[in-house]
Amino acid sequence: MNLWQNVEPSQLITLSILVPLIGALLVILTGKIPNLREAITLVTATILFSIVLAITDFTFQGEDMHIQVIELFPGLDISFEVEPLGVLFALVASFLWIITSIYAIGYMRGHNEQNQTRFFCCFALAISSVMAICFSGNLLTLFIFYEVLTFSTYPLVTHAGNDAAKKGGRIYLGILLSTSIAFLLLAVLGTYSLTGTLDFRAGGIFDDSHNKVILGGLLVLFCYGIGKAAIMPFHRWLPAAMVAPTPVSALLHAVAVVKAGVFSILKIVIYIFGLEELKTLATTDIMLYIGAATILLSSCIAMTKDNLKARLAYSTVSQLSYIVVGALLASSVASAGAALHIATHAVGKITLFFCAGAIMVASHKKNISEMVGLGRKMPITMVAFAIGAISIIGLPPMAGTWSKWYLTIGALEADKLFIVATLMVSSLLNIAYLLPIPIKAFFNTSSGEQKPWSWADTKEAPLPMLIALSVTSLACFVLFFYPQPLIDLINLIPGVSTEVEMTNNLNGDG
Amino acid sequence: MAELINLVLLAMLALTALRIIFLKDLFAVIMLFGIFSFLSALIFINLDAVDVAFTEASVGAGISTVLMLGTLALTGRKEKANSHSSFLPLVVVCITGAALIYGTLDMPDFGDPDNPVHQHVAPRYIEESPKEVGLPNMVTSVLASYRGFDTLGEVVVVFAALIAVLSLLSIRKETEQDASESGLKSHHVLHVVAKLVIPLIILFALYVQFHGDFGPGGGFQAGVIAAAALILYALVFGLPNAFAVIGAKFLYCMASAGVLLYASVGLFSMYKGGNFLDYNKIAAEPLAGQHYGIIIIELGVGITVFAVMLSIFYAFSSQTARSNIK
Amino acid sequence: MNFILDHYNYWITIILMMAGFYIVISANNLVKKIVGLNVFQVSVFLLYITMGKVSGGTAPIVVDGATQYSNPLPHVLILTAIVVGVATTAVGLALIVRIKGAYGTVEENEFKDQDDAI
Amino acid sequence: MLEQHLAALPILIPLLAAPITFILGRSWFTWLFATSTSALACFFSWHLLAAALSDGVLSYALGGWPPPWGIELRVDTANAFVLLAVSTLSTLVLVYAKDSIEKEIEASKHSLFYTAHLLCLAGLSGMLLTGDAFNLFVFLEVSSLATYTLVSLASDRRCLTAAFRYLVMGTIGATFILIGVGMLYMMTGTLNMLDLASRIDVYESSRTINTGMAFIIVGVSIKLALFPLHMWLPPAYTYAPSAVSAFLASTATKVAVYVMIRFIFTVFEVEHVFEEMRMDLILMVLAIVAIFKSSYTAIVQSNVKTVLAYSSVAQIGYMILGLSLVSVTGLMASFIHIFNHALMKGALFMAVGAVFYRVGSVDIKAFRGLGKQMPLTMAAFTIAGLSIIGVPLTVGFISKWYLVTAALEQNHWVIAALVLAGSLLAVVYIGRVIEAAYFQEPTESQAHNKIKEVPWLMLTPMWVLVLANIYFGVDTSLTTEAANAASEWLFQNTEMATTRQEVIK
Repeated sequence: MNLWQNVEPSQLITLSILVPLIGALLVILTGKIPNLREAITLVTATILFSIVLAITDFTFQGEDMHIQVIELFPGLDISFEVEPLGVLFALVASFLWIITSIYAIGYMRGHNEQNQTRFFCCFALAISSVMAICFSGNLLTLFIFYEVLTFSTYPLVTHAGNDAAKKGGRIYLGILLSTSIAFLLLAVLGTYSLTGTLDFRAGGIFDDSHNKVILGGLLVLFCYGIGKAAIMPFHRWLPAAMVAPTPVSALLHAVAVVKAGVFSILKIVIYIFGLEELKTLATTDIMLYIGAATILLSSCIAMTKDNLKARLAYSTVSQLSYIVVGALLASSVASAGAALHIATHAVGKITLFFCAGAIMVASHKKNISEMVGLGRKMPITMVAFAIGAISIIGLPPMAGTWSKWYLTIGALEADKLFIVATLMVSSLLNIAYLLPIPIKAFFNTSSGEQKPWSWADTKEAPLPMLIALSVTSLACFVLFFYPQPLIDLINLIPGVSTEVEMTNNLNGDG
Repeated sequence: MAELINLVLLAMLALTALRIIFLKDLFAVIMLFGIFSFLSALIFINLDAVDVAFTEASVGAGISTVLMLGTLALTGRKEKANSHSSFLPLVVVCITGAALIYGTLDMPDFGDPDNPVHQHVAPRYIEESPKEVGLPNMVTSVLASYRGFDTLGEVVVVFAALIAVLSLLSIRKETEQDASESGLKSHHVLHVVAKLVIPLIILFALYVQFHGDFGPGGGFQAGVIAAAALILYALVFGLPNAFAVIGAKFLYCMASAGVLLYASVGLFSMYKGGNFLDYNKIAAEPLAGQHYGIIIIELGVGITVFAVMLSIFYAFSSQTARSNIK
Repeated sequence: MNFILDHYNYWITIILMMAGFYIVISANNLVKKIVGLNVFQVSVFLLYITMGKVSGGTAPIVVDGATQYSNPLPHVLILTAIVVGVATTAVGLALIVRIKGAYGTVEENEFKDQDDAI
Repeated sequence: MLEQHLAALPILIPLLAAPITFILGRSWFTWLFATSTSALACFFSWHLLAAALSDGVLSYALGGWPPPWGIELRVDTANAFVLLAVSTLSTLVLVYAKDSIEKEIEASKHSLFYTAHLLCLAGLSGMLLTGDAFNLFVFLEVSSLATYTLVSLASDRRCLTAAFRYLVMGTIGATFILIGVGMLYMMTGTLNMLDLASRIDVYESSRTINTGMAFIIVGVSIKLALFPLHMWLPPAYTYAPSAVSAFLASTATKVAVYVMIRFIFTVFEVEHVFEEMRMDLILMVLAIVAIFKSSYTAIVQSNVKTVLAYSSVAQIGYMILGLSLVSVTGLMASFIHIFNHALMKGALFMAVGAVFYRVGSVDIKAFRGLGKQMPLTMAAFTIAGLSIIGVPLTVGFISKWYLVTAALEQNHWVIAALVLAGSLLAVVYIGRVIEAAYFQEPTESQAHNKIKEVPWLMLTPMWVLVLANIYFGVDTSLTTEAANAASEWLFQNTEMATTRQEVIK
């Protein structure tokens, strides 16, 4: 299965960043011939996924992969290093890129969107910077590509070019850029001036010799500086960015961009602060409660939204804070849960977004109130929506179960009952705002008259979109039954483990 | 006695300056400024700075005043009532003045030969320059040799002023009909006197130019005086006639040539293996080298200053002439 | 008393400087500003020449019998500064002539009003 | 033979070329001549920097008279580094100017433009290299007179009032410097900077020396447009021809910043200026106020050149902030920002000039829809704008990085946060222009007449600068090495620096 056996393992990192970049260039060159352009996107995505698989393989073999690109400041390089958490994120992102590309082809053509070349080009650029974030070897590299990601996705958000898109884009760029420059850069520089290094190290680079108050301040700066994690009150950009075409919302705002945010937080918590150090900080608890508040509040806001994408957006805000909370619980199980949630939430939420886009293309409906009875017209889409919703809620037999399970155990382990309660209440809220949509679509009819259902009534989305959303909803199942590879990967992360609990539970469930 | 003259002159100077502040008639202001300049030239003489006095009288009092009057002819001589408050400027001035007074408290006594100014660098100029450079006028030695690079910069400043004035005011040749308008054709006495005086002025300019090594004078003063001769000619016989004597294009070439002449001495000394402007190297004997070098660079200075001053005058007066025709 | 006599020259030059400086920053008429600038600079020249004076000295030109000479260096500096000053004055005046042509006035508040009106 | 005169060549070449350019008159050959002399000066300043990096200090006695009797040119890494930026920018601007001034300056005055430009270059080089306090004043005046000329060459009548205001302020500044130098001379009897430094020690607490120092700092502050003495700068940069704005914004104020650094660090004792006079506090406060007040003013302007002009005032604030931190890193940040800011502001003003060339206006309304019509120009503007903001992989990021590092070294967390908050304001004022270019429909009149991209002779220098923005944002070895050597050298002799360094470590 490993196509890249002959390549020097470290060079795979370079390849994983360069392949989408070359893909972007080729997309521009072949912009005149749409079929070729799309073929290139798909081929690039597949190659990238195979590269990431190879990297995963080497990671399991314990191969040490790192490269240094250039020395930006004396003693500080742009460098890349493979570690398990990044591999996990890279796997998710590169796999979903293939699916999203298939979906996007159907969507963009079905919608007759303008500037498709720019769209596919920026898409590839964004993936390239996500890969760079995944494998970043120090905080500087992470910061740089974090910014690159913001800029490369900006044209995607404002793709429609109308006033709403511009407004959304302004909020998007404004919040992400401001927080990253004002807080994140300060935190990075503060870390550098305290420790003299920015490398990610197992167990963190801070130790007891550093002033706890400053470290606490740094934690807050990091949490808010990574605006992509959408912790309240800096979450406004996410709903605003939903003006983008649905494939963008799907990949970038359910997977790449937002996950880059929480991934960064998780990585900083594990490799910069270290879980042990984190426990001693006063602000950890404060941020934890802010995260919990974000979970609950945004779930509540989600309920009030009638626009489907807006509701999903607030749902994402809420789910992202699960990961933040998981990271800040500072327990190894909770961190494992958080890491797993990156993957499980990704497949679940992308399914939901795919469905939203499919509904938009096929029946031009944006609002939930108009979707009553839609199950008859779009059965496949709506079934997929139900699967995705159940996964997000965290019910078996869907992938979301595992991550919520570990998060709850982590909260119990850390003796934070408040968080446990929050997680439970949040699940109920999830049910309240997600499940009614498929239920009403299937069991209510708009006109009220009962007609026997027939295939003739169906008016499904284009085939590529259906394929895509079927694959992701299938993935929700698969990850429930075979989470083992991902869990193995997570267990490779230093200081993070699902060991004891996992064996118990698997036995119990099996 | 010298101290007393000094005190009186300084007091007069202060009175003149204060009068300038409050006068609204700009013509009077400029005349007072001319007086101010001459008074300060007198003080310079009293303080042994004969070269400076000479320059101040010819450049400061002479050319500046002429240019100001030329401007005034175009802009009107009355200053309008000043509406904005003079409070802030007063505060700024008081603070600056207070700072300066504070600075004087530690200043060395006036005229004391033991002052640090007279100790470190100056003694060498006074004692060695007649031997090293070979000129009795130490000011010229320092100006042209020790600090020759400053003087090159100064010539370039003058040249830059020409560029600036030309970019703002263009010189145009008047046509024959306009020629009758300018000049003072009917004043025969003036014509006769001017014809007599102008050659003398030019002769004096040449004297100042080449006698600068021994007494007060040098390229700057000579250039200005020679320019003054032609300015007088232009005033009396009209601008077109002056153009006929020395055209604007020729003046531009002269201005550039002067700077280049100066610099070429430096380049020649570089060619001979010395540093830039090292006159010792240009001739076999260092002293002779110094002598040649200084004569040539003073000539460069004189040519440039003459050309620039005359061009600036042309530029201003051709504006005046044009506005008169309008 | 001695202190006052020793510093009298400095103080008068400072008063002159400030008079010139005041004219520059308070005058509304541009020609007067330039006059002020000149007064300011000439006063600074006086400061330099004052410090170059040696009591009982003569002008720094070698004469038989003279033993004390005044310091020639300030004279050289001021020679340069005077020429620089006249160059600046010429440029300033040329600008005034052009401003008069473009705005029809050389009063600062009047052309400011015209600029604001655009 | 040229090796021996390396220090003098960057001044002499443009100085000699200026009168020749003037005589050559109006032809394309004039342009070629001016550009190639500037390029030659650039070539030699490159050599000079290399020599300074390898040999340390170069001294050149003009006229063969040893200092302090003669005038000395004194080259170290610091001024060679700034000189390189100045001469490079001058060359690029001259390349750019050929087409640009066609639209903005009357044809009959083109040779005057080139002459004034070369004079300005000579003056700035002289200010940088000279080791003599009075010679500095002379070259300051050379460059100033040339600058007033350049500003007044534009066709808009407001350039005249701008130039006049600049002239009055500039002359006051120069006269202040003259007063200050006079006071120093009065107490020490010398004008050579190195000699001054050693003799000032003796009179350390003299009130005359302190006053002289204050006057020099105030005079230089006027020249470098330190808030609140910056009032001359925005109109001058706004109404000057675009090529001139590009040149002045990227060089003139930087040279003045260098002069300030030179006076504070080599002539006066750092210890004296900062520890006893508490100048660092004053400068720091002024710098921070400059950053915020000017950035805010930039946000509310509608003329894009005014926006950039106020942005320059704010960026000067960053440079002064760096030096007010009194550490090797802080000074290094200042030097790096001097160099980097030249790259970004040069590119920005060139891009705006290109817009003026095609559209005939630099109001923000004129930028509407230009993203499509002039893609290369607006892409250049965008990248250089991102650099001003301080986005990673551009030079702006490098500057900010060192500045904040320097602030954090001394635990000035608030200052570090303020510096970064200042960049947010830059996001707004640059963002407004970019948004107009890419997201707003062109006005009707613009939509009708087809707007094309500018000639390649304008695009090339613009893009050279843009690529330099990226190149030096990634490969920082040259800038860091030179800036580090420069600030180390400036701190070498001062005890305080060493003690401070020990505290930091």
